[in-house]
Amino acid sequence: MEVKIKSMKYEDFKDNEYIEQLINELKASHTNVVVGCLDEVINWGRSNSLWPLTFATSCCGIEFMSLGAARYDMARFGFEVARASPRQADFVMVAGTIVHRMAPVLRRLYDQLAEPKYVVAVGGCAVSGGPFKKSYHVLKGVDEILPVDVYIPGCPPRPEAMFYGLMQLQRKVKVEKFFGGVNRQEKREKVLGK
Amino acid sequence: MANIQQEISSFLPEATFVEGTILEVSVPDAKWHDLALYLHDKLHFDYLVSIVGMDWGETMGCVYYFTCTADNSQVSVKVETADRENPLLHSVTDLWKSAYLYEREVYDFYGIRFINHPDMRRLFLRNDWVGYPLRKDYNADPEVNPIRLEHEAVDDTTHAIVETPDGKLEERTNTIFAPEEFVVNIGPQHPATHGVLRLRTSLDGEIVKKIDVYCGYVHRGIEKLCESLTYPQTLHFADRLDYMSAQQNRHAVCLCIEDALRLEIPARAQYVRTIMDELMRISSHLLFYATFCMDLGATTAFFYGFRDREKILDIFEETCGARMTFNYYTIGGLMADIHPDFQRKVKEFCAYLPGMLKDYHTLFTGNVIAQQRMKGVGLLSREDAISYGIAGPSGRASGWACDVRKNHPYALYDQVEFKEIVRTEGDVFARYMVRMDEILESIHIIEQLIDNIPEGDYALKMKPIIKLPEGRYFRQVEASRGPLGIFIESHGDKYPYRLKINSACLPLVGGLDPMCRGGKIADLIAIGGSLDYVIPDMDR
Amino acid sequence: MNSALFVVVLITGLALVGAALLIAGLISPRSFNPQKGEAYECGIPSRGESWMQFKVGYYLFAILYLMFDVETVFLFPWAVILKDLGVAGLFNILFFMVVLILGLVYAWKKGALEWK
Amino acid sequence: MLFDFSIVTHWIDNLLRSVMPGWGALLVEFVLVGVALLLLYAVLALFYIYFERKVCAFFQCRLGPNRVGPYGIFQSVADMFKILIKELISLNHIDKFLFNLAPYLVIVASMLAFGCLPFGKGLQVIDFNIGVFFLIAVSSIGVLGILLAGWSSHNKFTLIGAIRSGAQMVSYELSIGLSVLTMVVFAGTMSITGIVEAQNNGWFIFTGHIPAIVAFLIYLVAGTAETNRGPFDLPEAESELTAGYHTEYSGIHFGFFYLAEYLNLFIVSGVASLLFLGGWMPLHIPGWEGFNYVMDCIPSVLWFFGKAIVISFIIIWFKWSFPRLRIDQLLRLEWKYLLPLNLINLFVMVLIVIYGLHF
Repeated sequence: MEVKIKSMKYEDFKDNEYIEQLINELKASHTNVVVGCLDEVINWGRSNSLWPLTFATSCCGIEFMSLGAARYDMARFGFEVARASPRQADFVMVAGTIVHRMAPVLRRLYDQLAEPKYVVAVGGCAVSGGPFKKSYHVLKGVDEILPVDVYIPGCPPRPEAMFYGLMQLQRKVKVEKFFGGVNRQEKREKVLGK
Repeated sequence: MANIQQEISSFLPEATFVEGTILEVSVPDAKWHDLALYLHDKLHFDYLVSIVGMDWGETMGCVYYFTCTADNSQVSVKVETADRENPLLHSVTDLWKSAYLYEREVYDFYGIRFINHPDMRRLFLRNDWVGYPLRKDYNADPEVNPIRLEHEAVDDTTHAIVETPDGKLEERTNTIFAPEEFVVNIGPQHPATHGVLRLRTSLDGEIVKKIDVYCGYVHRGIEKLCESLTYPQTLHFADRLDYMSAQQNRHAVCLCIEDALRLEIPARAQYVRTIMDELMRISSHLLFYATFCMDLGATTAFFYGFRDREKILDIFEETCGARMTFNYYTIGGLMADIHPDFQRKVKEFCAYLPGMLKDYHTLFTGNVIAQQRMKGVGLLSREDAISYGIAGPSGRASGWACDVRKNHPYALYDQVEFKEIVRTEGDVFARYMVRMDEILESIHIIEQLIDNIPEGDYALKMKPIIKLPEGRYFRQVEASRGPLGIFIESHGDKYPYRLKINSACLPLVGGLDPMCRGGKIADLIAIGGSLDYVIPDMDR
Repeated sequence: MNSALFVVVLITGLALVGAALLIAGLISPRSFNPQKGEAYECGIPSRGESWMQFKVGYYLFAILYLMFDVETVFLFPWAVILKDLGVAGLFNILFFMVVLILGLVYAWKKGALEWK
Repeated sequence: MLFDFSIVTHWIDNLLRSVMPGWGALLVEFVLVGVALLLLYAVLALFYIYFERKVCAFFQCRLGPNRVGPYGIFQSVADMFKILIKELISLNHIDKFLFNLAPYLVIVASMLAFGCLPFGKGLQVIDFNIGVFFLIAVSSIGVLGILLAGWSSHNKFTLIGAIRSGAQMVSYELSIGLSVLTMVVFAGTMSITGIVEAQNNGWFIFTGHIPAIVAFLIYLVAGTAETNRGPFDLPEAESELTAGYHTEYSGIHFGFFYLAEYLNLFIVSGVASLLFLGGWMPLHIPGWEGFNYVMDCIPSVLWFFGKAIVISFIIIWFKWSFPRLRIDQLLRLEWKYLLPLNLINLFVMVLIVIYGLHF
């Protein structure tokens, strides 16, 4: 089974092993046909309509804006509707350095995102701390406080690189198991103990 | 300059002087406020450029840089205190309003508290941060300041040390927001704060009553990092400060180091640097146009600004290999020669852009709604602009001719002919128009230079290890958003003892509160957009 | 017949919302954490109550609106039969309108139309 | 000449009555009407989302969605799938009842208004004799939804958004009312069918002289404001109030607002085409029989949707070209310019009608 992304050959993606591993996990779970088809339809919708949270702290944010602007135009892929409210966004592009003061804010934004939610770490700073790794006030990668789905290295990454990263996110979404996977319904009492 | 020295020594005999490119006066703290008053009122040093906090080992203190806006003469004052446990200095917030943020910054980094400063809170770091990071004896152990995921406590009051008339010091608290006020956080994650600035805004209906600015949401500790890097290594941070004036920032650092080394850089490099600086300015102002229009709700204008900015990025990319962080200038010249297509592309662009600007004006500037949103909003008088240190295009919109390219020319700015755009209205519209006109002026500068780039070396041969002679150096360039100053104190090592970046954007937010008071929320957004601050530049 | 159809359309609207909410409630994921239920305010915890005494500048506008909306409601039946009433109809209603317009002029002069 | 859809409906009615008792037939018909309305509603909303994205991309030198299906036509379908399965966040400290009620109000209001529109000859669900009046009345329920949504969220941004929307909608309701009134004066009836039939000999915008044109322009401005679209999108001013009154709504809850926004755009354009451009009435020029005949060959449904989409295009054009107004400017525009202009316009129209000066 291949994960198809329009106009991109499967071989052109770098880390197919990871996706294949996900596919194998999916196959191993033995979903029945009906649920599997429903999964596919829903994942088709989800992967083609990933709305980013407008979140940017530094240089990468400008490249993120270029991504939305006329030359690169992320609207083509359905990433168009950048929402300012985390309630309506699907993923947060952590574009830029995250510092100690920002960490609780970002965590709160992440917590407030509606499920299913994804995190893309954009640029050296968000991936690992980048040139500011040794600083007293900078996080060594946003994965210290959030689970990250896709890393896009670069300082800042070119918009093409961001597209590549977002397509990887789409692929990841496409091979997810929605029923019984993504759509788990936690009980409020169990989590919050109220 | 000798004149200033005489006047100061006649006023304050105990002052000592160090001659340099900028005269440096040392005074004991007890006399400092008197001298400040004298400098401000009698010698008319009305523009406080920078306050550099310093830790000299035994003593701690500040170096102040002043400019007289009438004749652009400069002077610096060094004040120190030997008490490292509880360092106290006198505040000058009563004379220069820009000192309000600068002194808070010094307190944040060095723990020096200022007497009579109304608001001694931390500026960049969390209010529960332990230690003062720029002190030389700072404990950098991550255990001391771990990543905290709980939110910092809300502080509605400030601490202040007030000197009573009989000379005693008293701790006081000032209230920022009363409990019953309707306080909204605009930012850090907000589409219109251009990054992660947090404005705590007290509202009365739609009307802004007070704004309290919180910085530091992208404070990356660049100044501290620089202290452990060699001079060529410090350069790359400059690109990441105000990424919209990456070239100019790097120019400032290079200039400061080249000045200290007394280097004469090749003419070819000078030409290319000047052209690159101006291209960067155009790109920045185009981004300003894009984001400002977006803030006012004219979404399509955003795309036009970005479309044309891409053309400059193409030019940059061919020569520098990057779209944003260029790493192009280096000490003694440039990293690489220009691309063979550079001149042709730049000329094409210079011919292309003015036509597009006309489009911009028809789309946005001439629009009735846009005019109403901009005119008469966010007024800033010339005096206030100087006092708050709001220079750059925003200052020029208030009638203050503060262009460093004219006042203290560097590179080729004394050889090219260009107008300094100054408007007198001081409102959002003026700030917008100054930038739009500066684009044309930049094109004019580029057109004068592009055909005359001389052949020859593009860089001096430099030794791999650069050591700066001992001393304090301060250089400014006109970045896209105003004067960016680089202060270096060298103790003769290959590392700077202290490298301070005097941001062009930090003073801008200082003026937000008085400009926005009484306006609507929509005005706040328009004013913020027109000031065009870049947060990583002010947070550093 | 029309009233019945009105009810049908009403039910259709309610059904649309109800059905969509039902589907969403059944299949959409749920997760909880202490911060999720809090109000979103640019990523910072809200200070104090949001339901507090808050100056609403549009209060005057609401009153003015009430006045003019009632007028519009009165005018509709008149508008339908205007052709039959002829000039007399115009003069009958003119008095009514003049009073209202005077009201608007008064509010204007008093500065009630400025958002404060 | 034009195909009358009531023939079809009568045929279905007769067919049903022949196989089942009267009440059963009626019940089936009601279900059919509901399903048809629902489908049309959903399809139109999806179409409008796609339409707006493509149009704005065109203004902005972009391509717009083009990956999902040919030319990206399934983009909005994908969005709806996504929105449907998004989590519905349960919030603390909110007024739960009002919070959940708000989407119902918004959708029901737009659905009721939608039901009043004449999509074609004989193709109309609700046809009261006070049709236009009813239309205005139900569409103003939506305001209540927005107001409640903002207030019940217990969030400062939504509160400001709600208050803004209150001020804005209340004011512009007036302009809509008066400009519609102007046309009612001209038509002499409030029945929607009546108004459309009255335009058989030329659309009102042509026959009604200048007052009709003025009323049309005022209606366009006020209609844009009513639908919360730029340059009047203050209640959800992205750059000021993050997402405005629906900041706290997630998943399908937000989807309802999103859907209703686009549907309201269609309703406003539909009403404009009904009042000023003849609704489903083809372009007739008195005396040109041949021309009228050709025009009649185009189905009435196409006429109605064509006009509505053209007007929507203009409203979308507004949104993507103009900067946003400030709240005081917005109210000044309404109370100091549009309202007096509207009153004068009404007066002129009355004179025209009384003295029979129209075509």
